[in-house]
Amino acid sequence: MAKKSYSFYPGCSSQKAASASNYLTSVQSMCDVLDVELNEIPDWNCCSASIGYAGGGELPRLALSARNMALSEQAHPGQDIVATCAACWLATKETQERLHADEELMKETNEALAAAGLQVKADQKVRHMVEVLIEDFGYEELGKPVKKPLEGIKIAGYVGCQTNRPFGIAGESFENPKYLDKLVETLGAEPCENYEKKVQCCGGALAFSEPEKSQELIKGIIESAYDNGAELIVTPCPVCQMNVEVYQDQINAKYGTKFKMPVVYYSTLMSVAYGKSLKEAGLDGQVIRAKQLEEIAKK
Amino acid sequence: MSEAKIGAYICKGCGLGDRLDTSQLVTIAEREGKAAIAREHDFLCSEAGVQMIRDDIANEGVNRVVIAACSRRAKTDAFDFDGVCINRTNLREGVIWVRPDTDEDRETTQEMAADYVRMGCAEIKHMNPPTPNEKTDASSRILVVGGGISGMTAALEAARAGYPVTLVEKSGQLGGVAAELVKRVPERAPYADPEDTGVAALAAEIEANELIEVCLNSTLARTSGAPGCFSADIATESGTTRTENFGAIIQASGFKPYDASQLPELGYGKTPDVVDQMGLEALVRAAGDGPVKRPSDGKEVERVLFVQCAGQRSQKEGHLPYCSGHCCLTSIKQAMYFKDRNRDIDTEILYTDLRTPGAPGEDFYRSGQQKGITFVKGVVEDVASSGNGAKVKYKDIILDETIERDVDLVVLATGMVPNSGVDIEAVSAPNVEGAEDDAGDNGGDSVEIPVESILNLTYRQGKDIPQLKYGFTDSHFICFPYESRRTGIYATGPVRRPMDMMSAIEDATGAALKAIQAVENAKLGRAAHPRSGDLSFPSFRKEGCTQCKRCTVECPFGAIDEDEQRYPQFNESRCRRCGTCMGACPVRVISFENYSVDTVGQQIKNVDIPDEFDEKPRILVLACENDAYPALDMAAQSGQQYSQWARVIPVRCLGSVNTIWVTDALNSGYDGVVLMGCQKGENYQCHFVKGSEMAHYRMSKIDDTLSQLNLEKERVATYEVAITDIERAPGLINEMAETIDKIGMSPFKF
Amino acid sequence: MSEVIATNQTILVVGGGIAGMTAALEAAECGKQVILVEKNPSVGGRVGQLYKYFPKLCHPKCGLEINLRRMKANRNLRLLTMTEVTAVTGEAGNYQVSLRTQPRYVTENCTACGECARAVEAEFDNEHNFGLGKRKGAYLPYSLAYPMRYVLDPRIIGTDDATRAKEACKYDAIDLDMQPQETQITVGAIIWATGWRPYDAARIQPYGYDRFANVITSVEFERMADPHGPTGGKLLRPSDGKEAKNVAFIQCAGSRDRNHLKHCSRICCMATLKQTTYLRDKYGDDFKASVYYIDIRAIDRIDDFYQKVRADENVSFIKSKVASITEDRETGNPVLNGVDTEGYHRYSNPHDLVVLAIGMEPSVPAGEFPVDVVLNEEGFVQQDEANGAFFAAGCSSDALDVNRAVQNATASALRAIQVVNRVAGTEV
Amino acid sequence: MSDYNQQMIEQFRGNFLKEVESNVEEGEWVKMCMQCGVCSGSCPFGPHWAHPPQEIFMMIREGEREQVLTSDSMWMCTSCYNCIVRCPRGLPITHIMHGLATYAKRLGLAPKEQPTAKFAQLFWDNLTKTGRVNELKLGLALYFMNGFSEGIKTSLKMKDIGLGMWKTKRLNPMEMVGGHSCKDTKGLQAILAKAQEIEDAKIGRSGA
Repeated sequence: MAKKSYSFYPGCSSQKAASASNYLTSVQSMCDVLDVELNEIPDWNCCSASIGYAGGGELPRLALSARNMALSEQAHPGQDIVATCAACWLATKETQERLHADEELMKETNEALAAAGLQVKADQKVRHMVEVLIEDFGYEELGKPVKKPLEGIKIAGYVGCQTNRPFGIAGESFENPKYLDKLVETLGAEPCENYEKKVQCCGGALAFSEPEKSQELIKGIIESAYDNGAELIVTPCPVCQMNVEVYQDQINAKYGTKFKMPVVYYSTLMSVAYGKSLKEAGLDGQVIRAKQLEEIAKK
Repeated sequence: MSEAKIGAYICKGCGLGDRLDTSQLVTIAEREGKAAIAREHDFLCSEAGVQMIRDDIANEGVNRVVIAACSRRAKTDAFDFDGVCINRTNLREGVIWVRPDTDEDRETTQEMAADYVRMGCAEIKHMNPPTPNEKTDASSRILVVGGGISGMTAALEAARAGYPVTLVEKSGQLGGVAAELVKRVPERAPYADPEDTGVAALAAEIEANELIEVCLNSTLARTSGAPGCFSADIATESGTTRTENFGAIIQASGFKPYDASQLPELGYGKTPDVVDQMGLEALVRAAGDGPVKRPSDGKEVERVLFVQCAGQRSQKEGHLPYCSGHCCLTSIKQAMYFKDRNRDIDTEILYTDLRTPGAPGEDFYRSGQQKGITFVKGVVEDVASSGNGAKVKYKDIILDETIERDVDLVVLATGMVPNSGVDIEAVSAPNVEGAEDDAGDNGGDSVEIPVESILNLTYRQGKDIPQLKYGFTDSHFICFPYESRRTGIYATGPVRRPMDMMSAIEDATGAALKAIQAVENAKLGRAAHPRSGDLSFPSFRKEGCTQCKRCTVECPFGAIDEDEQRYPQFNESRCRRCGTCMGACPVRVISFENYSVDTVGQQIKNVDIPDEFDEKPRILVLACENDAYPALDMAAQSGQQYSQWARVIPVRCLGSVNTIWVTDALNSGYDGVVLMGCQKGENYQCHFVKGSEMAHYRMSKIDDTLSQLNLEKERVATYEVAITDIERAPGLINEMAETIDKIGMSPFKF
Repeated sequence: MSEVIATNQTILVVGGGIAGMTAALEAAECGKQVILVEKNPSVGGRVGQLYKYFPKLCHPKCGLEINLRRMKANRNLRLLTMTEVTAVTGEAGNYQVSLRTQPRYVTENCTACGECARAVEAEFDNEHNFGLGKRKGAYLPYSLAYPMRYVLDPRIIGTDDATRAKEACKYDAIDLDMQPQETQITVGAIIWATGWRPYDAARIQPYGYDRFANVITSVEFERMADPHGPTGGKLLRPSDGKEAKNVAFIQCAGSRDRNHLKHCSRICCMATLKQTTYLRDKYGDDFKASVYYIDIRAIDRIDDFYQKVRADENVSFIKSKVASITEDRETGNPVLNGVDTEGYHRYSNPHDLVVLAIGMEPSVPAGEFPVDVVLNEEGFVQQDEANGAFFAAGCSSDALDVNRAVQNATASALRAIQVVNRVAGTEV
Repeated sequence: MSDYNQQMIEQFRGNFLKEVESNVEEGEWVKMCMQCGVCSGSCPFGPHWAHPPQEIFMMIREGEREQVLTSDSMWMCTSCYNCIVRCPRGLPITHIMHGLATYAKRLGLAPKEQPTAKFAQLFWDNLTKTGRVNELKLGLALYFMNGFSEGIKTSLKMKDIGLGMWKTKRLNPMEMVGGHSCKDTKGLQAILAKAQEIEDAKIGRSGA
């Protein structure tokens, strides 16, 4: 297969030594194998996620994503913009949609961008890495490079919110998307098909400001994973990964549960299955270590 | 009619040959049934079998055909011969399919079949092929009463099909209520904005159509006759009257807006700034293209509140118990009058259930929201004059709060009251028509009904069309919505049921078709629904008649009048051929060529009644051919069984059952009689509306006869049976068999 | 199939449901020549699948029987079953129509004795019961099927079952070599009465019709209530056959929703009210019905039926579009989650069974018409000059209840008659 | 700020619906709600909403300005988009909630001490400073947002997490000094300033 090139928007959490740096590591390893070239958008900025709203109003928020698109258009014309973070993807795609739906808004946005000598057409396709994998490769292709099938591991596919709604992955339903399960199968592991909480919200950004309320949700997400016999949770979203992984001790303390459920990225699974090392797969980034995967990676 | 020559044909197909001794049946047909020709055939409905019968008709002069095979409901296309009487003796669904195929049952099964062959031959002996009484001189002109949207549409649509029309309108102009509207709810996609009412265009088209004659300021002083030959006196205000003949009548007398002054609790009358929907139309018309002014002081309206279901959907005294269907859409339209003038005018619609059905309705609702109309689920608690418009207090059901609003104008969405003339059954309910009373209790009388007649029919049973409920002239309103109880007279528009303009236009177009159909039927002497195409009609022997008038009272369709000597006068094209008159007649002088006291009576007589000690009872089952008989058929199809003692005779309607059949049966040794008719009463399913009810009434009186014969009254049972009673119907027969087991055989066996 | 005689004074009616039958009969009883084509083996359409009608709670088969009798008696009316319209050309007063008739494999010889069905082994989902329960590969579609003739399922052709059926038939009524037939006819006007189909419930994802056994549709519930339906009239929940006594009805399932059908399907509210009476009939006082609704649309005179049901204290009404359904793994009970908007109350209510009052969509989707017609956004046929002598009847024109469908069909019959009368130059 | 509030009250003469339509992100959608309540039932934080979305829409129509804008309900939105995908009328409910929250904050009516409101502001300030979010600073700022002693408690409570993150190189103390940033922060800030200016002008907040 020929090399595929994309205009890449890593997002804040993927930066070095940030909460999802291990995500980026595993994505890069995965992309090496799949011969995907990720061209980082030069000088990209934060998308303001879905929490910046109360600080910046509507237009400033849109302007942030617009700037990223503008830079991408300059640097990587004709390439699709690919984000690995759900929030980044959503914010950018939403901005694109709004700008095209509303000429006025497009005008005002460009007026704002002009302040830094930029202008935006917002005509590059904005995609999530998962879309790229499913649409540009497909499960069969993704299965080919598997060197170490993840045999015997039962994995709950936790899709979460923003990779799923409002856009989601083409052909998948909002209530019961199946692509993570299919991916897990492709890699030789066993999916938990009846995992009820696969699209349950984890509290998102409110995990910071409303920890109790959010952790109540997170508890449900992990509990149901255990109920379905899962040994691992896999997710496509850095916010989900962080929220579901790092608060388990606090939840155990509060609810007397004994959670110790590793939460990894699809890219981690793939890197391991593709025979990458523990480090390359970002497994060293697990706060709760994914022992089975480490075993396989070490083999 | 030439000498009757019976051909009896016994089929051996579908297992009949294996289960029955068909050669014995042939003999019975010949010896007892007096069949000139009797043949058996392996496969009677096959080309060959049918050809055999055709040949006998052509070459042997057979004119009475007994087909002893499957049910009359099967193979109708095969057994379809012209100019002869046909009897379908039901040996398959009626005998072998309802009896077990065992040796001990063989004998009784054969007896069953034998009896049915006897019955078939007996019936056909007394049948004559009906001779169509064609009215070549029948009038094709259609009389439309009422010049509103419904009436105008009906007139125009009938004319477009080539039929001449006379349109009689009470007022001085066409258009009715619609003419008072500024605009109408949209009829065409995208259903976003009010549309022109189209009244002017419609009126112009009517003026221009040379097939349509319009009589304004006119009413019907007198209407007599029957489909094809109605005669109406059209009286003008100026006092002149002229008489004209019509083939059919369409009553489009419309509705009156409910009298809002009965709603003081909603502020009507307290301040002129509370109006009903028609009141608002007037205000908006007065405003022209300018701003709408409030009545009290002419101030421009800036805040208007619409109250849905005003005096509707309520059991309160004087309120309408029903929903008028159009009001939600109308209020949205009226709110748009304001929004389209000035988006800043506050328009609020207070509703409990917003009813905007279908694609047009929901699109229009969305368009209303789009234009900024506010919708609130709420109920008015109080409306008072504030000296500056009206102060409305209402409960917001969503927020569960009471809210006060000062508005310039309150519009009450009041309902429609049908303009259906005299409620003839309320005026003079024949003692037999018990069911109508409950209809009354269900709000029939809570609706004020205008006393002046619309049609002024000279019918024995009254001046106007019978009503169903709340004053609406509806009838079999689900399957056969146009079938009024006055043949050739069709009600359409809001007089039939509450409806908006869009349905009224559909409804009127359909009514025009029915009128045209009535004309065509009359020309050929054909019955209308449900016995469409039936050419038989009742006649009576004047000599025997005692002028008891039961037939004229009981005919569900008011088909029978009285002549000057008080004898019944049958109006053939009004008749639906149900035979209720025949059932009513105590002296049995009424009959049809192919359905009479004899055709059934002789079947009853010709059943073989074994004597008491044979322990072989006989049960006569008189089953309505519309529901009960098909139910028994389908029971057979689905493998149900019933007593070998039963002998089932289909009747046109239980109303046609003459008590003589029951008493004769009991006298001649039958052990039990079961009558099966359709549901009666308010939700009647009887296709002749009152037939089943009449029968039940008559049978309630049979006990005296039984005690005279000193027989147990359990020997006669009358039931309402639905077509779906596939287990129940056979069950009822078996119950009778058990009853007879208990109380013993009839003593009347000879 | 014998040659069909039709002229430009003939009226073609497409669809043998209540609307098509009515249009065909009313026209034929006016003396017009009518051809009625139905794609299924028998006429009756959706009403043939209903247990009772609202608000009279009478039986659709009752009216159907009368219409069948009218049909049998009328020689102006020619019925072609298993037939579809493949193409239409020409204009008002002169249409050329191509028909395709699928093989029934059973001839007029059939006496409906049922021997073939007894002989055949293969079973298939019973479409008359919306797939609840099975039927044989040789079958009579339903008790009132007309023509009263059996059908061979094409899937058994070429199998031993087919030969078994043929051998079982004493009347040589089975012809395994039947082929599809193409017929060309000329007609003056076309009445389009192709009706509606239930919206695909699986697409309403939050309700998990595809995931939870005890979430069914209103049309399925209707079949269950029918004594001659798949459960013999018992209201049993699919997961475990337990009697469903605590039943939730969800209104606007697919209707009034831009994610599904934009329009209001009109009948669903009344259908649900009717179906609550089934529960009372079956269980007396020992049942609970909960109706989750946005607006109850019991339109016009029949609103009194709503008032009657509302007065039943075993039936409760919750103004709420249910947000989601989850399943209680232990009991298999569907749990409805949402908010009662009247005063804001949250609920998570378990029920034995959930009935989705499923919306109606036109059977023939836009783009699949054999000729250009003006449709509205929702895909219903508009009454429009541009349609020439192509008239919609019944639910191809809008979401209608039976009496409105009949009313509309009768009107369409007249519109068609106007055209053929013009053609004939009839002067009365 | 509050004179801005006064100004708006006068401008819209108590017609809150109209105010929302012109001043709140996607506010023109509010009138399209048909009160089915599917949004309220779909929200993961549902039980924590004093007034769920559909009720807020009704309150707006009834002109309950004060109750709506001072409510902390909108601040419960986790941006999960459940309501949006289920709304039968296609209302962008998530954005309307964000819009209402933002608007309330600008009017100075948002509840004081609303944690999400504060966090959102911190997040914004944090990202606009350098163009990228600095999680550590953000985190600490968050913990200390309710005053020093509170902050110590929270940080202690959170320290294990911090530790875990640091061990796994997903958090770097060095971030306190320098850390990630866009190069062209000037340009970015200019863009944001301009955007803010345009928006303020639109919703009558010029100079505010």
